[in-house]
Amino acid sequence: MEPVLWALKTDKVKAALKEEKRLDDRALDAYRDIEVSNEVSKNAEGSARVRLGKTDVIAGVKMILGTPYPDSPGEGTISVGAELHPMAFSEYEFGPPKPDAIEVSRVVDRCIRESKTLNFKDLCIKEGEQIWICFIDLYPLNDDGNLFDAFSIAGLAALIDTKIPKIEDDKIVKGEYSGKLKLARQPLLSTFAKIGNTVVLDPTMVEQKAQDARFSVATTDDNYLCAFQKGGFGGFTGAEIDSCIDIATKASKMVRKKL
Amino acid sequence: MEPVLWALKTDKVKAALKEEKRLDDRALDAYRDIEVSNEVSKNAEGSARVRLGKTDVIAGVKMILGTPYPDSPGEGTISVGAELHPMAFSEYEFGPPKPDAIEVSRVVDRCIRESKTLNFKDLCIKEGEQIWICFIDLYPLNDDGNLFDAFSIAGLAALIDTKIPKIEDDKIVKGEYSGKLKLARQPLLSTFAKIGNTVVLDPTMVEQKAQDARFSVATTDDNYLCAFQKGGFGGFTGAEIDSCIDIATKASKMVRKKL
Amino acid sequence: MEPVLWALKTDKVKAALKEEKRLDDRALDAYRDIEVSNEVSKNAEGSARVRLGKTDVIAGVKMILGTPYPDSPGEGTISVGAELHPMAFSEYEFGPPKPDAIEVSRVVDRCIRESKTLNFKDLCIKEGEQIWICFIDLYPLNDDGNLFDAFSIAGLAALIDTKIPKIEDDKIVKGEYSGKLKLARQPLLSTFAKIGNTVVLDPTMVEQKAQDARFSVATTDDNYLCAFQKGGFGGFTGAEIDSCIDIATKASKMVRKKL
Amino acid sequence: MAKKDEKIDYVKNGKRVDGRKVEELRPLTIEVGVIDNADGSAYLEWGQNKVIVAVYGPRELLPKHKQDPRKAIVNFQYRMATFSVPDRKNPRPARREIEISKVCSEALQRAVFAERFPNTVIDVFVQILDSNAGSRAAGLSAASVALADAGIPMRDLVASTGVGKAGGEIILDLNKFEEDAPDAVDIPIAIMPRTEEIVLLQMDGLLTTKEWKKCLELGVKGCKQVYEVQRAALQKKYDAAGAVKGKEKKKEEKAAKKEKVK
Amino acid sequence: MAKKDEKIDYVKNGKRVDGRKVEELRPLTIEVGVIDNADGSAYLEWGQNKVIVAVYGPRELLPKHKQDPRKAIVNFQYRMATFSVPDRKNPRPARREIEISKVCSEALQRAVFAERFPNTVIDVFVQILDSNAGSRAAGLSAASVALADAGIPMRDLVASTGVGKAGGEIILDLNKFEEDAPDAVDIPIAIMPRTEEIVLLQMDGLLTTKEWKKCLELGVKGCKQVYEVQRAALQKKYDAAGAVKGKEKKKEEKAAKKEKVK
Amino acid sequence: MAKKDEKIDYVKNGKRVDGRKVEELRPLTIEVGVIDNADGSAYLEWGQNKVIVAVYGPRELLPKHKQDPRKAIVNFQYRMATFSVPDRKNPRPARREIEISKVCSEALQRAVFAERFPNTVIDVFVQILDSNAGSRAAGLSAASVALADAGIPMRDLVASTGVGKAGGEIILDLNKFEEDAPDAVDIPIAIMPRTEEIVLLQMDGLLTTKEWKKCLELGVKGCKQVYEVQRAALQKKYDAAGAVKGKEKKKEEKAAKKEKVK
Repeated sequence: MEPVLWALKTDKVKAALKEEKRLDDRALDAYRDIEVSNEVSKNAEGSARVRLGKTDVIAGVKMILGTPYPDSPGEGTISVGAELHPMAFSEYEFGPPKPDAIEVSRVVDRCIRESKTLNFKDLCIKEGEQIWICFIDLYPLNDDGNLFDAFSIAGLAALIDTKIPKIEDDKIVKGEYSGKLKLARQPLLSTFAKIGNTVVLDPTMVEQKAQDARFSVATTDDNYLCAFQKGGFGGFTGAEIDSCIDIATKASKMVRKKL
Repeated sequence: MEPVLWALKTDKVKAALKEEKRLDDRALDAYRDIEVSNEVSKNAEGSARVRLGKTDVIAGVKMILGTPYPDSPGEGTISVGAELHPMAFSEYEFGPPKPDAIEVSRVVDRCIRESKTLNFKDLCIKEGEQIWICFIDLYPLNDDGNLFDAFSIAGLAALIDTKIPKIEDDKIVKGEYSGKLKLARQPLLSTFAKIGNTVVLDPTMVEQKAQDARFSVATTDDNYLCAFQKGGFGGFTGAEIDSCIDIATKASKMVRKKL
Repeated sequence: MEPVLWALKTDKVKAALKEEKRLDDRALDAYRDIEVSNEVSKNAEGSARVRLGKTDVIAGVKMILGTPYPDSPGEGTISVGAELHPMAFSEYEFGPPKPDAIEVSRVVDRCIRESKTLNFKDLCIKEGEQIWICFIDLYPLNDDGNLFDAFSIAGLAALIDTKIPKIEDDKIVKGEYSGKLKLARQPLLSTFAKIGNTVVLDPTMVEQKAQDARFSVATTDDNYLCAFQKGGFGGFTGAEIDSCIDIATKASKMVRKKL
Repeated sequence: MAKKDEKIDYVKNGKRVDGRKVEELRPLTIEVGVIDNADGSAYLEWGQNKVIVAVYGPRELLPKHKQDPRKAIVNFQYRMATFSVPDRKNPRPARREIEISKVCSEALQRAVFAERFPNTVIDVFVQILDSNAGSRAAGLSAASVALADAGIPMRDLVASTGVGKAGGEIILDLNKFEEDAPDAVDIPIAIMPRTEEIVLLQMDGLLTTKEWKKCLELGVKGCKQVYEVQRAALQKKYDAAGAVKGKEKKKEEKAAKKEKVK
Repeated sequence: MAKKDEKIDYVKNGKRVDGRKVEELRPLTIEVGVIDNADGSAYLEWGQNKVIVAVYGPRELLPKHKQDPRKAIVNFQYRMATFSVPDRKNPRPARREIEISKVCSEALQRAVFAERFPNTVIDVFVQILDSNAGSRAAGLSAASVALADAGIPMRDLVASTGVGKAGGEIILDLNKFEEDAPDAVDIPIAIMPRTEEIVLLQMDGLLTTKEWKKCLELGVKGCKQVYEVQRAALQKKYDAAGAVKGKEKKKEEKAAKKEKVK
Repeated sequence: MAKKDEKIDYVKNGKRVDGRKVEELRPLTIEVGVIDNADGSAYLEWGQNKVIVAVYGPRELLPKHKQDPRKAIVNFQYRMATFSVPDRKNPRPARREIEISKVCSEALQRAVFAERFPNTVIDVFVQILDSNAGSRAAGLSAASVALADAGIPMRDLVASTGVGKAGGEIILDLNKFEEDAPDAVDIPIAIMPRTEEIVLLQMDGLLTTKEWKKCLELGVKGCKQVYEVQRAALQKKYDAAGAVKGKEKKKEEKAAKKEKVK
C-alpha cells in the first residue's frame, strides 16, 4: 500500500480514537478473535497456528541434540527465531534478519526464558556432554498487526504441543517420543499501541501505523510480570504503564483459555 | 556487449535456423571441437582443461579428509562447486553464487552422484570416523556457451585423472599417493537449446541468448540416463525430449573418446 | 568533509611542502606528540590507548583457549583485527571489513608475527591439544591520519600490558593470572607519505589525502627491519626507500621511550 | 535404513507400501484465497506435504535496473520452514531451495502472459510447512492456483507431480519411503495440461530409455489428475470463470492506466 | 558460580555487596567533547563500564530512498569492543547489539526536535570499551550528552539507569554480581527527566506488580541522579546554556540555508 | 618439516637446492591473448605457478557513485582456484587475496595513463591455477602484459618478482621450500623497469639494512629479467609496437567519441 493511503487510514484511526472508538468497534482493552490450532507440521516436535483477527502466524518447535555451554554444563537451552516472511505483508523482504525481526524474536525469547517456563536442567541429557536445544521458529502468514502477541501465543501453544524425541545410543530415534515437554508456567505477551494520548490493546496494522509508541508486557498464569518492552518513538507515563499492566493481566487470562 | 547488439545477433541465429542452418555451419546435433588436457594444477589431486569450441573451462579435484554424516557412517561424499568467474564473460560478477552458478554445479553434482560413478563406500577410510570428501571445483576461463557440458566433461576428466593421497597416522602425506580414484561409469551431460521450434545440441553463447528453453540429459557409457534438467522460459514436447535423449546417447559416445 | 574542501586543503599542503614546510610546522621526519596509556578495559588481558596528535586509537588483547593447527601442534598463534569504526571519521562505515581495514590489520599482524616478537611455542599449553590464541583488536576513536603507526604503537603497548590468564582443569580462571606475556623484541611501524617529490613521516589526514604514495617500514629495538608495505598509486625510488629506513630507525627509538 | 538391505516389494498385488495403486496420487486438497494481504493465495495438502503460497503483483520491480521492459518477471521463491523436515533446517536459503526457485520461476513464466505487464515483478512466495517427498511439485501446483486467484492472465495452469522408480517399479508420486529405495529415481515434472507442454523436468538416478518412456506417460497422467484438483479448487471459490475474468480485466486496466500515465 | 547455591545477603545492614546503599549509583563521570572529528561526543565511566560516543549530523541520509521528508532519523549504533567482555566478543554485531541499537534509537528520537532536519540522519555511534552490567544505560546517557554537545535541539536530555531485584531486594543500578543473582530482574529504564516520560523500558525475570511499582519509583530517582551528572558535564564544557544555544542556532541556520538552496 | 631442525645449505657451490643460481629465476613463459571474450589476456607459467589473466575495459564503472571523474580505476582482482594450493582453499576470497588485490591495483594504477579514461574501470581478473611461492609477482607480471594486450596506454610495463633470504643467503625468486626456511624473508617487489620506480614492495621477516640493500639490487635485476620475457611475449604476438599502438589509438578514439557524446 502507498504511504499516502496509509496516511488517510491512520487519520481515520486517530479521529475515531478521539471519541474512544476503534475502526473495528473493539473496546480499547479487547483482543481480536483468537483461534489456535496444532498439527501444522508432523516433522515438528510441536507446532501451532494462531489467528488473531486477520493476523495469522505459525510456530514450530524442533528439539535438537547439542553440547552444553562450558559455563552451564548441566543445562539445555532454547533459541527463538522469527522471520518476517514477505508472504505476510507487502513491506517485508527476504534477507538477513532486520532489527524488527530480531526485536520480536528476542522479546518472545526472554518472555519464555526469563519466566523460567522451561527448567533448563530438564533439558540436560548428560552433564557436560549432551543437551536438548529447543528451537522455536516463528513465521507470519498474514500480518494485520501485533505480531508480538500472535508470536507469543503461537510459541507457547507450540511448546505445550511439544513431544521429546526418544534417544538411543546418543541418537534421536525418528518418529518416537519419550514424553511431553514440561512447562512450569504459561507466559504471554500483551502489546499496546499509544496513539495520541490513547492506549489500545492488540493493535491492527493500521493502528500500528498510527501509533506513537508501543509497549508490551508479559504476564504469567501465576501472576508474575516476566517481560517488558517499550518500542516506537514516543514515551509512556508511569500511570499508562501501570494501566497496561492491569489490562494485560486480565486479558492474558482470557487468551490462556484458548490454549 | 550491449543488449541491442545481442538482439541483432540472435535475430541472425533465428533466421538461419529457419533453414536449419547454424551460424557456425554445424549440424543441429553436432558438438563443437573438443580438446581435453590434464595437468592444470599439480596441487590438485586431479585436474582438466576442456575447450569446447571457444568455450574454455577448468576443473580441479581436491581429496580432503572429513568426518562422515551421522546417518551414513560408512560413506565418503563429493561436493561440486562452480564459480561464474568474471574473467570468462562480461556479464559475470564476483560475489556469492547466483542461481545460474548454483544450478549448473548442482546438475553436474547429481550427474556424478546419482549415476553412482563413485562408490561412496570406497571413500570411507574408517567407519564413523574418517572419510574422503572429493571436492570438484569448476571455473570458466572463456564462456562461449554451454558451460553445462564443458563443466561436465571437465569434471569427469578431472576425476579420471585423480590420485588418492597416501595416509599415515590419520593424516595426508603431501605429494604421495596410494592409487587412482575408481570410477564405475562415465556420465556426461548433453545440453540442447530450443530456439523457436528447432532444437540444437551444444549451443554457443549467441544461440543461448536466442534460446526459448534449455534441456540437458546425462547419459552413461553403459547406456543409462542419469540426469535431466529443463531450464529457460519455454517448454518442450515429449517428442522433443525423446529426440534429445537419442542425440545425447550418440553424441556423448563421441565425447567419451576424447577422455 | 566535501571533496572540494579536501582539494583546497591538500593544495595548501602541497604549496607548503614546496618550501619544505608542513601545515603544523613539524619537521619532515618528526612524529606528532605521542601519549600512551593503559587500563582501557579491565575485561581485556591487556589494553592501550594511543594519541598521535589528534589521532586517537585503542587496542585490546584477549587471550583465548584454542586448538592448534594440525601442521604446528606445538604452537599458539595471534590474530590481529582492525575495524575502521565510523565514530572516528566521517568517511568510514559499518559493514564487512573493507580492503583498507584488512590491509592495516595484516601489516600490523606481520610486523608482530614475522619479527618473532612472540615465541609461538610459549603459547602452546598442551601439544596438539590446547594453545593460546592472542587476539589483538584495534579501533580508531578519532582518525587524523596515520592509523598504521597509531595501531602499531597501541598494539605493542597492549601486548606489553598483557597478563596470561590462570588455567585450571583446562579452563580459564576468570580474573586470575599466571604472569605476563613475554616479548622477545619491540617492533614498530613508521609510515611515510610521498607528496609530490617530498617524503614526510607520520602524515596527518590532510597530508594523507594529498599523498601520491605511502610507505611503511617496521623496525625493531635490536635494529632489524621486520616489515615493509608500499601503498598508494605512486612509486618510490630506491633512494627514497633507503632514506625512509634511516628515518624510521631513528624515529621509532623515540617512540619506544613512550612505552 | 536397515530395510535397504532386505528385499522390499514396492508394489505387491498391485498395491504400494502405503496402500496406493501404481497410478494413484496421495490425497490432495487445495484451498484458494487464504492470505488476506496477498493478491492471490492458496493452501495445499498433499500426503504429509503442507504448502502455503502468496502472490503479490504484478508490481513495479525495484531496483529499476532489474526491470525487463518487455515483460513481467515471475519470481517464485521456495522456502522450507525450519521445522518442515526431520532435522531442523537452517533458516538461510539452501542451494537446493535456490535451484528449485529458479526452475519453478521458469516453469511459471511460460504459463503467464508476462508480456502484458512490462517492468513488473510477480512475486510468488511458497512456504513449505511440512514435507514428505514431492514438496516442489506441491509448491508449483499450488502456485499456479494462487496466480489464477490473483487474476494474472495465464495460458494454462501449471500442474506438477513426481513420478519415478522404486524397487524396479515405475510409480506415480513417490513418498519419502519410496524415494529412499536403493534404486530410486525421482522425476519432478510439470506440464501445461491443455497442450501437454513440459515446463519443468528434472531427474536423477539410473534409468533406461524404456523406463523413461513409461515415466513420462505416467507423469503426464498424474499432472492431469492434479489439474482436476486445481480447477475444482478455483471453481469452488469463484462462480466459474466469471469472477476470474473480472479480476483479470481489472489487472489489465490497471496496467493500461499505468502506461498512459507514463 | 558456586555462590549461587549459598544464601547471599544482597543487602545487609543497608549496604550492598560492593558497599553501596540501595538507592546509590556506582561512581559516574562524564566528559564532553572528546572526539575531534565528531560534531558532538562524550566519554563516560560508570563503575567498570567505559563508553565513548560520537555524534555526526544532522547530515544527508543516503541512499535517498531511506530519507524521511518529515524528520531526521536518529541512528543510535551500540557496539561492544571485542575485549570489553570477559570472553572475546565476535566483531560482527550480535543480535543483542542490534536490538539495543533499535530501542535506544527510538528513545532518543523522542528527545530530539527531529522534524527540524528533514531528510537527514543523526548518527550516534556508541562504543563500549569495558563493561560490567548496565552498558546500555551508560551508552544512552552518554549519547544524549553527545547530542547536546553537537548542538542538536532537544526537548530534554534522556537519562537512563538500571534498576531491579536481587536476593529479593529492590536495588538501583545492579552490577554484574547482582545481575547474576538466581532471582535477578534487570530493568533498563530511560526517562526525559523534566516530564518523567518513559522513553525506554525493558524487563525480564519474575516480578510482582508491587515490586514493579517500587522499581519504577527507584528507577526514576536514579535517572534523575544521572541527569545531574549529565548537566554538570555539559555545564563544565559550556559556559552555561550560551554556547549550546549558539551551536543550536548555527545548525538551524544551516538547515534553513539548505532549504533555501532547494 | 623435520628438515627445519637440520642445517640446510640453501646455496652450496653456487647452486640452490633446485639447481638454480642465486640470481636465477625459475623457468618463466608468457603467452598473450588467450581469452577470447576479454579485451586483453595473458597466460603465465613460472616454476610451478600457473596464472591466467583477463582484462576488461576501460568500461563504465557502475554504480555511478564509485566513478572518478578524473581517471579510470584499475581493479586488479587476485583469486586462487580452490585446487591451486596443497590444502583446498575456501572459495570465498580470503583476507590475503583482498590485500594482494589492493596493493597490485595500486601498483598498476601508476603504470596506466588512467586519466585518459575518466569514470571508467579497467578490470584485471587474475586467477591462480597452480602455485608454489611467488604467485602475486606472477599475477602482477602477467597482468601488465594483459593490459598491454588490451591496448591500454601505459607509462611502462610493471615487472615483478620475489627476492629475499633463506639460510642466510640473499637469493632471487624464492620457491616454496626456500620460503619455508626458518630465517626466511620474502620480499615481493615490482618496478617500472625504465625508471626503476618501485610500485610494489612488501616484506616480512627479520632483515638487516645491509641485507635489504642486497635484496633491492637483486630484486631490480630480477624484475628486469621478467621484463625481457614480458616484452618478448608481446613482441611475439604483435608485429612490434605497431599493432599495440593501433589498439591504443582505437581506445583513445573511443574515449574521445564518448566525451563528445556527452
